[in-house]
Amino acid sequence: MHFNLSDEQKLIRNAVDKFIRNDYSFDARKKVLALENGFSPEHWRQFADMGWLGIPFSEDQGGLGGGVVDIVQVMEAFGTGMVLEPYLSAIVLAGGLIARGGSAAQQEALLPALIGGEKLLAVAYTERESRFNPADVQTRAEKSGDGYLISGEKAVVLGAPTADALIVSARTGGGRLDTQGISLFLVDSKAPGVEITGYRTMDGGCAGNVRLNKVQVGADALIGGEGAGFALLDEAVDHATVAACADALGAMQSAMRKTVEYLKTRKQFGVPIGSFQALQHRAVDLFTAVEACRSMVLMASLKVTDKDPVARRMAVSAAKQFVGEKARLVAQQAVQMHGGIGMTEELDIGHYFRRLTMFCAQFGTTDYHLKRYADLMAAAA
Amino acid sequence: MHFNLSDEQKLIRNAVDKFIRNDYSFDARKKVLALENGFSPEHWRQFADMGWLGIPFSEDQGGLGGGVVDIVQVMEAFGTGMVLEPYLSAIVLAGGLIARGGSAAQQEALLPALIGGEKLLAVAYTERESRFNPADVQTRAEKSGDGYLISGEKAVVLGAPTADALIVSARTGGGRLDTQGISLFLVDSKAPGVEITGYRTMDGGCAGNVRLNKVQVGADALIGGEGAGFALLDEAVDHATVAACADALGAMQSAMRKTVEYLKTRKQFGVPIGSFQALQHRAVDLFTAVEACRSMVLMASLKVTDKDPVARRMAVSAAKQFVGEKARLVAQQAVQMHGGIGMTEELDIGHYFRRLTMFCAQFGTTDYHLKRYADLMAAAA
Amino acid sequence: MNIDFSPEELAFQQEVRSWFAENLPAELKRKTELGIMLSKDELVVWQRILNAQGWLVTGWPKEYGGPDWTPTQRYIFDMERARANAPIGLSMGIIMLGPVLMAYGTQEQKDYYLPRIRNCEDWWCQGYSEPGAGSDLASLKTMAVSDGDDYIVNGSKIWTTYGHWANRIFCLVRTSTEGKKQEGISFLLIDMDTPGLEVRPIVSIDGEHHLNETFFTDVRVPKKNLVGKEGQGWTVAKYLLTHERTTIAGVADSKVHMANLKRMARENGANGEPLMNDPSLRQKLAKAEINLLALEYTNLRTLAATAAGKAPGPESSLLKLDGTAVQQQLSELGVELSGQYAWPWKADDGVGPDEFAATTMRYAFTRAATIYGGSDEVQKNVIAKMVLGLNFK
Amino acid sequence: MNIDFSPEELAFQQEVRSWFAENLPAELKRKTELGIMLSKDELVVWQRILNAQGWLVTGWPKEYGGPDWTPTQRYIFDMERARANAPIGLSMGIIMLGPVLMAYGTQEQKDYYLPRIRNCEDWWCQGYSEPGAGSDLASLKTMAVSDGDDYIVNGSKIWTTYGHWANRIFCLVRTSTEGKKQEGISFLLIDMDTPGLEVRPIVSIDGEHHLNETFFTDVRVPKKNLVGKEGQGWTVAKYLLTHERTTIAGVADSKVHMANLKRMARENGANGEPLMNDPSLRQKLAKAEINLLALEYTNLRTLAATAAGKAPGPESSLLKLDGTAVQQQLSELGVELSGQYAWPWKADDGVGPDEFAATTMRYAFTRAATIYGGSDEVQKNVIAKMVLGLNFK
Repeated sequence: MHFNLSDEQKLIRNAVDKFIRNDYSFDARKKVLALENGFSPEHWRQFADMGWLGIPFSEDQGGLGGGVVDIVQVMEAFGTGMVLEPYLSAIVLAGGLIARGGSAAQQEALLPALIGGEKLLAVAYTERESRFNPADVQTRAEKSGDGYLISGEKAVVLGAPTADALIVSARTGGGRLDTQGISLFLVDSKAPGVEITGYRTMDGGCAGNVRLNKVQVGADALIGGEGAGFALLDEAVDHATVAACADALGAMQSAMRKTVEYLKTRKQFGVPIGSFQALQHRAVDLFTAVEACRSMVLMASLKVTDKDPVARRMAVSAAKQFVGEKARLVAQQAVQMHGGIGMTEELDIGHYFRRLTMFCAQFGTTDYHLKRYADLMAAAA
Repeated sequence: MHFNLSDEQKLIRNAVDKFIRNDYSFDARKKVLALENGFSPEHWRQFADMGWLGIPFSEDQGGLGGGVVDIVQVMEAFGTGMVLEPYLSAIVLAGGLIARGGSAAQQEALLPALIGGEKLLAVAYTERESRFNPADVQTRAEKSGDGYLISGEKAVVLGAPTADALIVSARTGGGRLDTQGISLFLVDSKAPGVEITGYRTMDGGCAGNVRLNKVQVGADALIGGEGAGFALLDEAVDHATVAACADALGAMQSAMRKTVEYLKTRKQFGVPIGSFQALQHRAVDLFTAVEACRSMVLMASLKVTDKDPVARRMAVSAAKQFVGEKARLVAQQAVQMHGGIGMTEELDIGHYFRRLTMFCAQFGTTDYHLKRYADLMAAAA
Repeated sequence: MNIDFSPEELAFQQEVRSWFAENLPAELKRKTELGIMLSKDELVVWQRILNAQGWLVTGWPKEYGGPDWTPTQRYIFDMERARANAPIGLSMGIIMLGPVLMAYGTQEQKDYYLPRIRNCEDWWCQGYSEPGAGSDLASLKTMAVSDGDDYIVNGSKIWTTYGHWANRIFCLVRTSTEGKKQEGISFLLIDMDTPGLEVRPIVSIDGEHHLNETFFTDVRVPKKNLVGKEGQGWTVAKYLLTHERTTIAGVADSKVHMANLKRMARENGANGEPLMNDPSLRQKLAKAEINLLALEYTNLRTLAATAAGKAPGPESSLLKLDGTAVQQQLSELGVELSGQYAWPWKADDGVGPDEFAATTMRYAFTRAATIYGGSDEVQKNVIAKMVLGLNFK
Repeated sequence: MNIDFSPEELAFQQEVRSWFAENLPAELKRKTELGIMLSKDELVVWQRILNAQGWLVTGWPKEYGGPDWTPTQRYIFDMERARANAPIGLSMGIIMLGPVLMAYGTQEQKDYYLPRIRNCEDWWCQGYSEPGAGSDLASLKTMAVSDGDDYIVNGSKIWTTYGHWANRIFCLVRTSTEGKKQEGISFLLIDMDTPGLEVRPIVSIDGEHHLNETFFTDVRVPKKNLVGKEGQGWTVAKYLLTHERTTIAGVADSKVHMANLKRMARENGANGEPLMNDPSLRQKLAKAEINLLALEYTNLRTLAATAAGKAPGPESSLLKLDGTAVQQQLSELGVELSGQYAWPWKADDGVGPDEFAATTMRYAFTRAATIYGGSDEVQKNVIAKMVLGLNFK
């Protein structure tokens, strides 16, 4: 048993840390925020050049052959800098799904461009009233000639406005909540019948609503078997959830450290406010929260690859529940301890607050994952 | 709108406060604790002499004609002294049930002796797996001649060991959880087939398990209509719950005050520990908790007499949920802030802790009442 | 004890309720219900409607144009105002400056300013906080130096709420650096268009422009704009804190917020069922409603004491602590209910259900409730020392 | 990164598991599982069984009769011990005094006392705290005055856990009142049957006798019973605090407690259904299990660092804070699950389901977890100052 990073993992982490330090300061990030969709093509090219876009993909697929631990390193560092570019949605979620479940032809067609930074993907699986349950699918795909006609609406799809193609979940069978009968399709964002309404998200990124009106796709657009998309999708979302937890860990760590620094420098009533015991103890609460989250991200990164889907789901839900709860605590208290200045857009603390608030509602709220864990725990008895 | 006590209410409150001060000091209480069942016949006679046992009963019934507000005053004062005698179970719960639902003959037969302190009653409604739901009744009463034969088991009946007679809930119809088909019977504790196993409770009082083996009662033992006992029982338990909340309020107030005093006198590192801001703020949390509970007891005492059972239940559950949650906080933090000495039987703080812990599981836990309130709230929409 | 309103009070309640039903513009109602920020123009229009009815300056005595209501009537009015989804108004002039002028202002100041506040000719903002001061208000540094009939003011103020809408600002300034720091403070009225006064926006965590920083560079202010005596500013400012505050808990608005959240939970679904059918969500809503009920009764206790003429005690600290806790809990629930619709930021209508559109912004902005107006920490210090006697030197 | 144990470690785990299955007396297992207090005799019998196997003093090096395990082996052993529902032992001699003697004792002290601890001939208790001192340990007042070859000890100690079972006590006493208060403290071994030493019981909040107050009236102690030098007592006592502590979080026992709670929820019903079917109760259990999982991984991180030879950092404060929080959460859940069976106090068997019999006592006693051994408040002070650098003078 050991929890040390390999030399390669350390190299990647150091490189991303350096990027954040040199190219993604709070002021530099403001410029990205001002760009359309909060996306900087230069940064994305840089990520490609550094090989970061290839981390989750095997060397056969043209990637670096990294594992979850490598992705977690990148995401944690991205979290410290609140990176806006869609690494999570395009590389981890969509890319990971293709890497694990795409056909050889699909991988060949998509992955080099993804890894090279030339194309972006997004996964369109949530619907207006599906909340966070990937099995709740009302979008339908009907057989049509050799292929399918897809109709329906997807809501709040992360990274949709910048995606060249979407992975869309649609029913080829089964009832609204059945896990069986869900199929995944690759859909070109510019295909006739696809309409994307984009908007910015509270953390500065982008998302969109996707309307599909009789969108024709070929048989080769099907990812995985017909009606067997749920397992793939569920696994992909679980992997993305772990990555999101790592991102949150980085953001929490930064918010906590900056708050402790502020306590040391800000003076009121003639003394540093960090000399007030009530604030000291609250700072300790944040510190212990961050350390415990580090443990949970470690746990989830080791267990998300478990072959038993129940073990995987429980580990991921445990992590998301726990990190979500602590993220809210850290976000709220970082603002509270900064006082007025923490309430402004001028300081990074408010941005960490929004990043962490967004995280809490990503891939399932804290309560969603508590329920998911509890139900699996009771069934596993 | 005003929340002032009437002159009579003030007189009663002052008298009970005086009794606690003079006759129920912590040392005096220890002597009662050492008595069988934690019951002092002298105290009970004193309560009768002072008229306190007659408060909830109308003047027609031989009582003082007091209302909920009067009972709340007595109970709150009793809570400050952690009175052990079974006022709650015998007078408020059992007596209140007879006063509201007993026939004229039953009232005549029971109330004078109850008010005079010569007889004690208890309500046996909980069963081994009924938890806190008074509708969950498996004890059965079968017609037999003019009367009934009752068989079953009642669990953890408050005040059973000291009761001369029991009010027993039993099914004369309906399924296990039906509110219809529950009847209430008056059963002599010494009747053939009644077996009571008594024990002490964590707050120093007493309770018992009651086994009923073909206990024969006459038709005149039925309280209220056959099969219509639930409404009476539910109302009686709601009234007792409000009284228990008042008791808890008194106990919390005392625990909080004693803790604040301790913070002022106990020195560590050369200063009073009350000069540490973390403890100051926690003391404020206890203070605001007690004030908010005072509001909730006020609210419930005004609404428990609402003719609409839904409004009554919601008010009572809101109060029990809220006061239960704060009682746990105050109990735990009073011990924590006292440190080691708070963990001993020597100091009253540990006894307040147990009183409040007992309260949390009385007439339904905090979670039970949250669920009860939430379900009524959703249905009321 | 008696929780009921008198027949007269019930008739008053009915009158107010009917009036709001007839006079509140639909668009204002919609925006208030959804938690969407109003423009200054919208507020001014609305406040003039209220004023025409004589119901704008509800806390003012009759001689200054107030309706001369009892505390209970004011409470009922506030409940009905919130129940109607009518805006609360951002009335620094009405709530803050008006009572100060009545107590400390010269006759000339009262005659000039009070009607202008009532008629919404003036929009006042407050200049108390400074960048370096925070909760330690008395350490303020903005200087007013005497120069003949004027003061020359230099310094800066922060958190000037809606300062960009205001034409006047009331300020605490330092007129002396001698003695205790509280003693050198004066209360000064300043026109926002005076040369040397500059307002710079501060964008808040909800992405909106509510706040400002206000800079004073050799701003010349006539001495007749002093309220109270020179050096009396701290007393004047503190007067408001001990002033009766039966609405500081925000019960009226929280009750409406709660009702809106329950409606959201009934009218929106997840996985084929109304959100309200989810036991944990239902219990979270129930818990918030129970907390709010406790707050309401604490508020009623304070109101009853005030109506009986008792001097206000530490209740305002307690009501502020518990009241803001409820506001934050409700705003969190709004985000919870919004599900994935919590992500879109200031997105146009139609992205998702309308009632989710502003929940996240409201959540973010409500974090300020425990910071401004005396932070949680300051309130707890006050109660620890003043009420519990945990005061050691 | 690698979470797996090595094949050798797995074999060791299997060996330990089998041994417990074969050697733990059934009655001890039952009582431990139900949380019922054991007698001294029961513990001594059990510790002698462990010692015969060479597994009692697991943290001691080989030369003193320990098994010479790696930190990972000790961790595995502790997990298996708890999993088997074997008592943890109340081993002040084994965990506290043994390591102190090895580091600071004379050869004579080591030769005499260490075997007696191992063989359970001596039962040691600890005399640190005093009535007036509490968390401010260094302000202790019990005096040891030199008198020829002896000290004469006067004073009193409080919270002497199982002092009524002990035949010896190790004490911190004041041998000088000069200089810094830490500098006048010495570490002394005292026989409990020395004339002038008296033990008085303190009954705890759970109604049991675990604790005592110990009084010293002219108690004569030979100077050869001094451990370390005179005035070195504070250093000696602190040595234990920086000593490696991979089990301070109590993960092993909390995991077993958690498993027992889940079994309770499956095997007991309410209103015709298993308790586990209630969504909120199920989610409360889930939340506790998730918190415990976080604690376990923090513990594993510390273990991995210790196994890699890294010096222990602030982890022990963190592990103690989070570990005791989990213990308290679990003990609360025990009460919650017990329903109305939380009321009976020390009632005989058969009042309700056996597994509910001791839940309330356990809850009450577990409140001590955040008080003894450095209270929560002290741990937070330590982390604030030592780790976060919030240290101002």
